[in-house]
Amino acid sequence: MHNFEYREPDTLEEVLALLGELGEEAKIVAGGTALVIMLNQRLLVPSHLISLRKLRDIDQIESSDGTLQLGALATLRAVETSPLVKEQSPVLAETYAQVATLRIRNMATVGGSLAHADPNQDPPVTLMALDARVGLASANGSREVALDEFFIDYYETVVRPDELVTRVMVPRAAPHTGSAYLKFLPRTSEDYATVGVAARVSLEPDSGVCQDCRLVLGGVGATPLRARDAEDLLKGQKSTPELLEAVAAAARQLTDPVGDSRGSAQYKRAMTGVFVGRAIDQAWERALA
Amino acid sequence: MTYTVVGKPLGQVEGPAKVTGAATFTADVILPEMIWGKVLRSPLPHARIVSIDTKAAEQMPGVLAVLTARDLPDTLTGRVVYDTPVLARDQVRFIGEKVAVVAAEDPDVAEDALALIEVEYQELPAVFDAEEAMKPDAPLLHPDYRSYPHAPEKFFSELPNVHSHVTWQVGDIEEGFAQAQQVFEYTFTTHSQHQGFIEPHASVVSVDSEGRAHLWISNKMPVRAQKLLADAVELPQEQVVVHPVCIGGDFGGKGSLMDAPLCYHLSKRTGRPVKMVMTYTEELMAGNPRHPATISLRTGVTDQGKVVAFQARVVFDSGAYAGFKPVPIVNIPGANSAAGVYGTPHVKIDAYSVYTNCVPSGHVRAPGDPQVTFAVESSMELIAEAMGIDPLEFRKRNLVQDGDLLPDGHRLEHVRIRQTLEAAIESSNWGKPKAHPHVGRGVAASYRHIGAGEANAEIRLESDGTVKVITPVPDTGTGAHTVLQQVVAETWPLPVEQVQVEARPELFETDSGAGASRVTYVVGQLVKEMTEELRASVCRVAATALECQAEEVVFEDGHCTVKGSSDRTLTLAQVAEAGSGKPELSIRKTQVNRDNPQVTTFTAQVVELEVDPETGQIKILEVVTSHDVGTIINPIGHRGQIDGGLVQGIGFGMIEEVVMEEGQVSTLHLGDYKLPNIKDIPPLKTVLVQEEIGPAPFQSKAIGESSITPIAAAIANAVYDAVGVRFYNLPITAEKVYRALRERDSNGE
Amino acid sequence: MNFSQTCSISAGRQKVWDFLMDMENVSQCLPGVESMEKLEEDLYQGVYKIKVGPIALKFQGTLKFEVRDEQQWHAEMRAEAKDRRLGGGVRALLEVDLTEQGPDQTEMRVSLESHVLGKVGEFGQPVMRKKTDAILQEFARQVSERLAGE
Amino acid sequence: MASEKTMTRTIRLRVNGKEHSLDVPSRRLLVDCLRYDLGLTGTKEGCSVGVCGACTVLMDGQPISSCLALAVFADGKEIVTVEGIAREGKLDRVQQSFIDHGGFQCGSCTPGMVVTARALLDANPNPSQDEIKEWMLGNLCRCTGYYQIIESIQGAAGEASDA
Repeated sequence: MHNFEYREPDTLEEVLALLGELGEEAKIVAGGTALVIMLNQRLLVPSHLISLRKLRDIDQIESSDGTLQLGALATLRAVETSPLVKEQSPVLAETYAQVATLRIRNMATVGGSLAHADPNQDPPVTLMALDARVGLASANGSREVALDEFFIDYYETVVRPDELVTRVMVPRAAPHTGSAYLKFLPRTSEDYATVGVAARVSLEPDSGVCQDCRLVLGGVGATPLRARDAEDLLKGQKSTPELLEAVAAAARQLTDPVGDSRGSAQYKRAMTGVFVGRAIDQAWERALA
Repeated sequence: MTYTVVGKPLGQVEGPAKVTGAATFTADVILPEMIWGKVLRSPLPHARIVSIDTKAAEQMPGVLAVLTARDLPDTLTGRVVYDTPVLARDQVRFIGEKVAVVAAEDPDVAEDALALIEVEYQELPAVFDAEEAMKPDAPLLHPDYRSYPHAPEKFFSELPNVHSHVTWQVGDIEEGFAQAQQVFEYTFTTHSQHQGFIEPHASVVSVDSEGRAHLWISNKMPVRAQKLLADAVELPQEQVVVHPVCIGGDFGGKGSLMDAPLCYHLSKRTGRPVKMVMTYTEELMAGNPRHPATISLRTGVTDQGKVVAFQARVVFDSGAYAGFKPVPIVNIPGANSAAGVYGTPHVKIDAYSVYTNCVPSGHVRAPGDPQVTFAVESSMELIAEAMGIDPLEFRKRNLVQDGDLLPDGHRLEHVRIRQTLEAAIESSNWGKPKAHPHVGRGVAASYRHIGAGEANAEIRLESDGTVKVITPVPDTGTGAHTVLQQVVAETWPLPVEQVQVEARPELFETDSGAGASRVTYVVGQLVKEMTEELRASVCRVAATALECQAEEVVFEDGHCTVKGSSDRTLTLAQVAEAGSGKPELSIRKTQVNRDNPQVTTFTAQVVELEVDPETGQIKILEVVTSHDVGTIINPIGHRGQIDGGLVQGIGFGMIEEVVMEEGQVSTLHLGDYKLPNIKDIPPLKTVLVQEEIGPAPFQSKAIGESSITPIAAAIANAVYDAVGVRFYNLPITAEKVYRALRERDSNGE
Repeated sequence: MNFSQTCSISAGRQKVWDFLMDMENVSQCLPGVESMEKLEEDLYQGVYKIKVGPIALKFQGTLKFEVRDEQQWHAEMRAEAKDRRLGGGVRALLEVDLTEQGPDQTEMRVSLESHVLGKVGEFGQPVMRKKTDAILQEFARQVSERLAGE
Repeated sequence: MASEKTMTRTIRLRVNGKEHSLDVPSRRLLVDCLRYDLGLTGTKEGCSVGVCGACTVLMDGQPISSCLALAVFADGKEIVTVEGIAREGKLDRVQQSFIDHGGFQCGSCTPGMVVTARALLDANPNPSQDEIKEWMLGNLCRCTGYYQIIESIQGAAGEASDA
């Protein structure tokens, strides 16, 4: 690892002031699971690390007016095991539980995993399907960004160098809504997803048709991909094998995967279709329950 | 036979140290004033080194030495053939080859300095495929290989880049094919697998004021390492002192010097002890993974379904150097089991080991066996199907029998393949209805020799009355020391606690170390004989003290007593005192077993699995592993070898691959090179077909390199049974199954 | 890693050729070129920046015209550069072939063989591949836009 | 890139119940701090990327990868390493069970296994086989094939830590 200066401010204000001062020369570190590897591999050589580890009160998991609020410093494990999350959004707890291993989930944080913007991660896919929003703060104020406008490219987000992710807000789902996240692991049971698919389906109780839906694809593009065309095909419809085939085809169309040791680009594209169908089926079933 | 200590599930003698963190592995060795070495590796697969500028690195604060080949003696090293430079001299031959080394106070500083070394390369044409490398116009990696020390002249070849061509034969292959009515030809390929030990290679060297090199090294053959280091750095062998350490997993891969010569040169230069620990990335780009192989089979069969001729051409990708191969043929001995568990009268096997600009390959548990077994056990099914014979029946018609000659020259005794195979079938769901469509079952079988080699030991009665066995064989995790403890305790008999085993490689001058499924056999047998000898000496000393005949002395609860008079008794500590100074109470011996015993071991496995036809994903529902075993000395250790080898074999068959593209490894950490984890293991039934026949002590046999071998073939055969697609290469990944299914569907309809 | 892009440009072959033979134009069309200066005939030195998420690479090195074969409408450029901060490097060969499709229409095929060395080459291969492909695409787009616009 | 001086910080931490205050370079990994600054070499480094689990330690009671943590992260924290599992020379039930059931061979994954298994049994004294697998998922072992590790943990289940 190269040499850097480690700063560990006690308050959010100090963090933001430092960020404003150091800008791109500094990297923020929270859990460190992704950053420390890149430092160790010498892929990153920042002059400063600004640690969030002494900050208090931004690791809370709360609910207000039906909106789930995940503090940026909440660990993935805290979300996975939170009774509140399990009650309000079981799919979110299920998704966080599928990330890497217990050790990583004990270290990695909600905010860090979004800011890192690795397109192969699990939580952003589900969060996007749940219409999550991200709270950002800088010395000059704060703002909110919808998660489906948050990611720009591989490992790139709209977060400015002087900004910090402070929280994630997940609205309560409408009644008669079911959600699912499926992670395809063809190699070993602990890996990045070859494909991850999150589906959220809201049904009209009387007709049983899909009133609203979200379909988000992970690991098959530069960012998690929201498959809007596929969603449109599903809206107002009942689930049939033919429809699901068309939805899967629309989703496949959107993908632009990178081939790697988890599968070639063609395979990832093909598997997107398979898991879109399976995720919708599961979400649909849950919506009926 | 009934035994009191043999057969007991004793925990490893190293257990308390290992579960508390007290056990010392090489990387745990911390010496006063110790510094760290880090290497700069070649980014190119084949190039001439034009210049190396180390000035800036040398001037960096905290840097104590920077060395290139120009600073070292012009030596080559290797486990048998010396073909590998300590640092690349003039030329690099693979991506990851060591070019320069830095020593610094701190490993981070050493890494900082590496970035300041400027190397100018001139690229040379490279070859990345063994078959291509054998063609007439291929670039030559080692034009001078015939002059390398210990290059086996007998196996030289005229083919480009082939450094060893070995032929094994039984009968007359032409005659065999003349007898055959049908001839079948198939080609299979297998890939590179890393040993996957959790401890990466580490070395520590401290050169003392008398110029002696003290060596700590993750090497399972420490006495050999002493000789190799001495040669590599041009020291007399007795100037190298190897200190014992625990080895954090071997699986065949830890027999080389790795960074030890560099530690020596840095230590000599700086006057400080030097430690080098490879990162796992270095392991994956420059370790010594399993040889990729291309296996072409030609099988002659009579109309009655009898295999009469079997010819195999096996091409191993040796990578850029052959120095990781530990056998005198400098080839992969497992190739001689390419004819499988069949008693084919006419066999010819040609194995070529070929230089390429890839990562140098080395030995991995049962070297060569999983590769050729995948080929032969797939081909048996293909042939059976083509001839309309049930594959199991076809196998049974051709099984090897007592008195058959193996290609390696062994005439077999006590062959129990039939029982082993039948036990596997009977314990599985073979022939029963299947729970789901796309469920398949596959079987495969293999054999493994019990290894030969040289054993050394010292055994003595200590003053506290314990019997101590001193061995040069280190603990690599297999429980060898526990087995030796049990052998001594049983032979004597003594309570196990009264027997201690200690690894002291520095006390011996030669030894084969651990490996090749040899330790229980060659070391166990020697220690058993020495135990009897020491016991006789103890009896004589005790008899004098007890005033009786030596024959009258008996051992009970660790005491020696005059037979029939329980009041006339001595503790062993008292005997030791009485015999103090007597040379016969400390025995030291060497024994060489040149040949593998005629008795071998057989394995048969049945895999039941389910394929998801939409994704190609394979889920193993059950594995039955059946083993031909003798007396089991330690059931915990014995089972551990079966379980661990099996999961490693599943990794080889469907999960693991060191992926290389033009010599560049892309699976460079354990997040990309995946090892099977605790959730990936299948339900397992182990069947032991036991008979007290074996060459090792108490009629025991080897087990360490058995279960890894047939599993990949059994998986391939089960996938075929499940979905009807046949695989000619490994690993069988979900994606390959998916593609094969799509291809079949698009061709078929 | 090998890449190729083919595009159709609304300009005559000679015009496209002349445009591409001017390194000034090439460097303007290649996203990431920060500076480019001529050292001698057909030899340039420059700085090239590329960002893969948080990893910012700054390559310094040379670009050399190795082949200008106007008869075959074929050119080759070789780039060799290093990143000093991360201790990595890149070696690349860019080939351009032009085919006449009409008096004012030319097909341009660019192919790139590149080797990313060092840490980024080791750990970032899949994403680097994607990035390089995007750069080549952008290069082809820029060339055809600039020429069509004239 | 290579700065002239290494930046250091003073950290205070409790390791296996003992207070330490030490100056560490800001780039020092926790695994190296434990092994080389404090001499606790029981914790092993395997993969260096948080995958293999050999470097597992407990930070405030939770298993973490000490190869992914900077030493400065441990400031003010309570760390337990494998050396802190046995108490007063007496092996913990988990440790004894790993010996009795063959839960290790070479021993290089064992420190991480023991620490992780101890944390499991503290959180869930009677885990099911699936719960064991889920919890231990991130600890790789190449020797045993895991079957005897599962049995070792089952063998130690049922009671709280002896300590």
